[in-house]
Amino acid sequence: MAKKNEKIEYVKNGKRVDGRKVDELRPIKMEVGVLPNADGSAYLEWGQNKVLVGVHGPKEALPKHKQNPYKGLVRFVYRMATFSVPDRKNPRPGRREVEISKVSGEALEKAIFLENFPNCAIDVYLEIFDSNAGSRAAGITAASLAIADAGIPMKDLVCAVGVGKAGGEIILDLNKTEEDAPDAVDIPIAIMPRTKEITLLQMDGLFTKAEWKKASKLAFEGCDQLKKMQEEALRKKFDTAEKKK
Amino acid sequence: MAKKNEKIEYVKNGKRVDGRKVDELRPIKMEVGVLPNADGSAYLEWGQNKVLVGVHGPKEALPKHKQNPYKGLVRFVYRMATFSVPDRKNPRPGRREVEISKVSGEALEKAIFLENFPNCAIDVYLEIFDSNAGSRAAGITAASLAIADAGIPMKDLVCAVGVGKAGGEIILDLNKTEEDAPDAVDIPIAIMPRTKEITLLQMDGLFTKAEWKKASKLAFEGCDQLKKMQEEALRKKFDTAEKKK
Amino acid sequence: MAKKNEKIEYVKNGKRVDGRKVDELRPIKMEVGVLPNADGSAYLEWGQNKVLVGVHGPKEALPKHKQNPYKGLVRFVYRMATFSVPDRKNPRPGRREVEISKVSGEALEKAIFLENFPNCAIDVYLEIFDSNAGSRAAGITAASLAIADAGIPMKDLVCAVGVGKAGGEIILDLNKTEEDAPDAVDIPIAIMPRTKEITLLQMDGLFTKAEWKKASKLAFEGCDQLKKMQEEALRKKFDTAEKKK
Amino acid sequence: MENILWNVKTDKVLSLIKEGKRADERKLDEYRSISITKNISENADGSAKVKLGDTEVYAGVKMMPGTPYPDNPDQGTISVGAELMPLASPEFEVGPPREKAIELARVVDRCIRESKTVDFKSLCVREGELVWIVFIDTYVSNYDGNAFDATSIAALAALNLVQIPKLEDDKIVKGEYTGKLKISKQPLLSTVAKIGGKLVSDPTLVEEKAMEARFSCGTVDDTIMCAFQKGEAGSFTVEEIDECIDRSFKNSKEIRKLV
Amino acid sequence: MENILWNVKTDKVLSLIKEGKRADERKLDEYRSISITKNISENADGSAKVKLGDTEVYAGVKMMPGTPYPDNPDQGTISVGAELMPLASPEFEVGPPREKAIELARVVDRCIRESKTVDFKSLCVREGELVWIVFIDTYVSNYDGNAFDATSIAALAALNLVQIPKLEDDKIVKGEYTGKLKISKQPLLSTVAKIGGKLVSDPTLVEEKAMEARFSCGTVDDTIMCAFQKGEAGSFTVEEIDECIDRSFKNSKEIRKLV
Amino acid sequence: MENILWNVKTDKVLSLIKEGKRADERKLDEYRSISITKNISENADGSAKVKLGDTEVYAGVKMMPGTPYPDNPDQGTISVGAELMPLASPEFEVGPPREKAIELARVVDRCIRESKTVDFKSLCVREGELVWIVFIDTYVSNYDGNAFDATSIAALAALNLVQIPKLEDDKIVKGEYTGKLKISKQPLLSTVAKIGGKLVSDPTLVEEKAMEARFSCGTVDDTIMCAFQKGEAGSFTVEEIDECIDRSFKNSKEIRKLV
Repeated sequence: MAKKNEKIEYVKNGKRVDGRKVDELRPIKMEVGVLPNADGSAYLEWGQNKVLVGVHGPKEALPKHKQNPYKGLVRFVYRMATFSVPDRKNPRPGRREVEISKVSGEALEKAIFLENFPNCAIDVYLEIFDSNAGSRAAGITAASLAIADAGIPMKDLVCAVGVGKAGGEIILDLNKTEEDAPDAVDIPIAIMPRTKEITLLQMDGLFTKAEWKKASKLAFEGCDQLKKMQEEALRKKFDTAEKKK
Repeated sequence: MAKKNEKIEYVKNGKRVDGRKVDELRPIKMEVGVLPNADGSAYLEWGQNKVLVGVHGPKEALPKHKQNPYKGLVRFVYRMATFSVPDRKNPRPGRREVEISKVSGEALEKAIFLENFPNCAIDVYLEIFDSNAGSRAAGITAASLAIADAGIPMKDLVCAVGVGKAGGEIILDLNKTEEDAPDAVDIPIAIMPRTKEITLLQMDGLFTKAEWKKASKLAFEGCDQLKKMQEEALRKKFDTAEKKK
Repeated sequence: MAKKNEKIEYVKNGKRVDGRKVDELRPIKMEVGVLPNADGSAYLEWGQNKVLVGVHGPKEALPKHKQNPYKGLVRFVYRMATFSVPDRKNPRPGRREVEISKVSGEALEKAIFLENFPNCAIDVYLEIFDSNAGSRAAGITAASLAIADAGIPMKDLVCAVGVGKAGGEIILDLNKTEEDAPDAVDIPIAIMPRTKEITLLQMDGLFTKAEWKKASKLAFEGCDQLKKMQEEALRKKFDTAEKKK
Repeated sequence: MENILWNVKTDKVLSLIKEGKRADERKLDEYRSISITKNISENADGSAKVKLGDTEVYAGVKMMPGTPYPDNPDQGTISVGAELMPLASPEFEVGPPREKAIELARVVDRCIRESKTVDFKSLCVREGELVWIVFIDTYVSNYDGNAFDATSIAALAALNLVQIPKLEDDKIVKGEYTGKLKISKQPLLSTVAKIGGKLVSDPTLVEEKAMEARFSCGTVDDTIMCAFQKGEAGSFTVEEIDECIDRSFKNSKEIRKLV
Repeated sequence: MENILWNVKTDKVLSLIKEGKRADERKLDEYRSISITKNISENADGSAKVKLGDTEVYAGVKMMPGTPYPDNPDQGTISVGAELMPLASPEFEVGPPREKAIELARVVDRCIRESKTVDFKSLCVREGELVWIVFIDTYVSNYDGNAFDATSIAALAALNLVQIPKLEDDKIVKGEYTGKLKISKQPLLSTVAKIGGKLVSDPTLVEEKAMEARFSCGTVDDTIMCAFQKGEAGSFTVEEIDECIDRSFKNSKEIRKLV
Repeated sequence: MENILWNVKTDKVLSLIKEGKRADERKLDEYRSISITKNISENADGSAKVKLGDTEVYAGVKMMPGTPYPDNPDQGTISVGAELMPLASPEFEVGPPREKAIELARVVDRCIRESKTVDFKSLCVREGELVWIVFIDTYVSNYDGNAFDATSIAALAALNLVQIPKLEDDKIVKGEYTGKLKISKQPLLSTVAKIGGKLVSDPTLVEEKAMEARFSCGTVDDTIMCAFQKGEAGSFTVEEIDECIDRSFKNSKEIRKLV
């Protein structure tokens, strides 16, 4: 962790603290269909972040009084393993996990043909086993894959990424050192790339509108890259499945 | 707060520490119909105490196995805001709040024609935003108003007041300084004034029967005053409603 | 409590620290039918351990989705009173109590004709009021009596005892001093004596297979003694009931 | 479910009480027999079991060192817990204490606390740093009415037996004691149920099912009261309360001889 | 249960909004009237009640001494709580805060925290040992939509009134204060609902029932933003977000005059 | 719901096992293949993922400074947690650990603790003041039976990799370590299911659905046992237990080579 009073140059000769360009994502690895007992699943490594997602459903939503007769529910559970953070996390879910679960589920709803599944629930369970800034974006990106893997009809994949500021520079996909900058701004954003719709948007820090304009452009570009990786991961699973036949 | 070892004269020349007479209530302000979304509501200031009450119902009692086929239920929730007391209160309800909720609900039941509402519940929610001795009496007095405001048929209003002892004197409506007297006795009491029935009675402290005789007389007199104020508050709301027509 | 570094001879001239022989049980007192409101009950003193058990049922298992249409459920609740241990126990049940409840219930199931009670539950509630090693064995032994007292048909009584090692010696029914030996091994075991079936078996400590052979033999002998006491206690209750007629 | 059976039973109770009679032939102001078993747990610092008719309560006390409240740096305190065990009645559930058990614990706590029978200053070990907390935990193991009085008797009986543990380096030395805890008064609750308009002392479970209201009065001795608690949906007149108070003095005087 | 009634109401809202109109005759970017009552609790160190149309929020602040986080030994902190009171709507339940209330509290917390309006270093009493924790607790007592803005206004109004309690031996001296807490900026949330494809500021309850998505933007002043929060299942285009941001600057500028 | 499907499957398992066969063609005393992935989390002080057939468990260890128990002022301790993730099976629920997960955690804890593979005295930093607590947390991410063995293997594999964090002023210096935690023994659980009267090692989920009883034996090496746990409603004869013990020694010997 960067000492907050230390003077760091967050971009020097076009390179960031970890050698990336301002619009460059950390290394990402995606794998689909990793959990035999889930209807759909994905494992994603994004820099140091490691995310496992499983999807159960669509299935009847219980208890009954929570059912919606017009469309299915997305119930998203985001959790962090005790050992996934620098200090041991309390095993009980905290308020941060509750909020992230809520907005992450909302970020996925629009991409799913929920009207096909009245009275049903789609349960998305996500566990972070290692983290270093950007775990909610990694989670949404992985969850979108797992939902597709479950064969649930979708209008588009959902891609999510962090964008923001460190040392006065607008950069894509902040890592922990950058998030700890004295002037850091962190903006997790989820996008349906085909229609360019934003389904998650949060912000921490002090930011001007001009900076936002620059940052949002970076975010859309990053999500285009992510979508290609997602498609590649789904294709790979499909090819493997074909070969097994 | 009075230091417990300090020698205080709790009644001097017929005047108490805050200038009141022994049988005098603190200044009280009552307002009815303050919450648009509740079926009935009241806001009450009693000395420094500030109480907001809302009533929902009568409505079907759920879960079903809690229903009583012969009469309605009163479900009373007494809560204190974190900032309503000298030290910050834990936001989670404590055992004191649970007990007060129970006895306050019981104090109101007899005044309501509950037999008119089989299988139903009347939910009374009360929040104390500021306090200084006597919040449960203030709460019951306000709740009775809110129930009347909800148009629920009642045999009588319920009035509640604290009565007790400080510095050897039997006094009406103790404030915090008096409650902190070394020999303090605090007796919250709720009364249906028309029939002179006691529906709540608790006591803390050391007291003789002779003292109780004197105290109970003060309490009945205090409740007669309260009833007049309650009726005035209800009339005011009715008048205002009439004028709007 | 024995200091762990102190050199204790756990068996000296054939006698243990409390004067017992290696295969001798502590003094045991059993009484059946002690709780008027329970369908069956028992009170048991075993050395310093004091156990009260009550049984309710068989009755319809609720909530309904927990019902098994083929056989009844045993729901076992093991709890320790706050004052039953050297340090005050937190009134909330801990993980130890949850585990003991689970395995104790499982230890009793095979002895009961549960197939006679589809969709039903047999609730066993047990409270330890005083303890000194061996409370779960005492509890299972007492619970078996209470179930018999409730008139629930059983294939056999269940007897349970602790067996293990202290100071290198294989001994029956360890007390607290023995359980605190540096090399202590504690093996709670439950047996259906007629068919010699083991229905509970746990172990803490370092043990060889040869030692287990010796220990299991001791356990079976101990359970034979326990069964006689259980039968005696049931007979006594039956005789008393007869006399009252 | 069992409503019909209870209705038959409570109808019977009501018709008897209207004639001034009770199912168990007691007078309206009469208590059931009381038996007290002392020292029911060696791990407790004081303990007792009380039977009031078929109502049975176990009580145990543990003294634990703790830090004082900032407001009262020279005082220890007491804490009363009450559990209505699922054992005691098919109506009680497993789980965290419900409002009934919380009310029971708090009323018994107030009766002991306000009587000042335990001198909180005597519980101070080192001002501002270390005081004794006297945990009094009670368990209703068979419920046949009047848990208030039975629990109050059990708590007091256990308290009367408390030995103060020895401290070394501010930690308890297991099994060693420095003397008895001083209990200067004998506060007890005494409860009256109002049934069919009559006042009935020490109600049984079926009487409680028939009662409109309940009033408990704690007394310290023959003249001083230390607690009131009215419960349930019914009401009392002030004359009825006065009668309840008189009975409490009378009945607790008798019970005090047994504790 | 009430679905049919709500459907009728939301259909009405939708058809009005398609014509650029609202049931209460406001313009799409217009706020309801706001009234602020200051000092609603003497026990609080600062407090206020805010009415935004029929949405009502009580807020109170308590400053409490505590130990700093090891990472920031020279800094105090703030904590924001939010409760959707059962009073406020028949749809809210008694019990621990659900995800709606948790989201509300956390977004209001971020808006204040990230604005740096409270200098956490100024909350340090003794580095590594004692700092102030500023507890801002809010209660929605009547819910007619847009709890985010109403709660943010109430929290800021209460914060602006906070007096710092006097400390003696690291304990608070009740009723004595050493001065006002310095609040250097006036951060406020401003929320837009997307309804039938249109952007609608300060939505009422029935408008929220009809909305697809919600976006709140926190602003510190006329040029700096300090928080975003998008909610609900719908989406926004980047152009819509830009429009929401512009409205937030404009609307919060007006509200800032009242706080 | 799925009962009928399970009944068909377990009937099949039972009829196969009566002939000494298994659905996956294993022998009755044979394990599924095991694969171990080390260091699956950089934030953990040691971590591993284990696959036992299709049963998958993540384990991570965090060492945290804490205060010792008064009884053992010169000893640290371990703590084992286990979570049956909702991911792992549609039958597992979100929420606090149920009795199944608690039993799993406690048995794995006892197997490690009683083996004395971690010397608790070596975890002491300053007697009576500061010791290490070794938190071993495990997550079952896909459940196809025999969580006991898979979790025990994962916990041990993670423990074998633990680096001791550097302390400065009694606080952890992030990312710096002073050496490896000494693990002197390799305790492992080995589980046998009794199905149709036969003993079946390393049961799959469908075999567990058909089993009457389960017995797990922890072994430290080729001659010493450190834990027993019998589970489920069925019973074992003492001869069957002896056979289970023999198998545990044999099977754990093989697994020990992989960890």
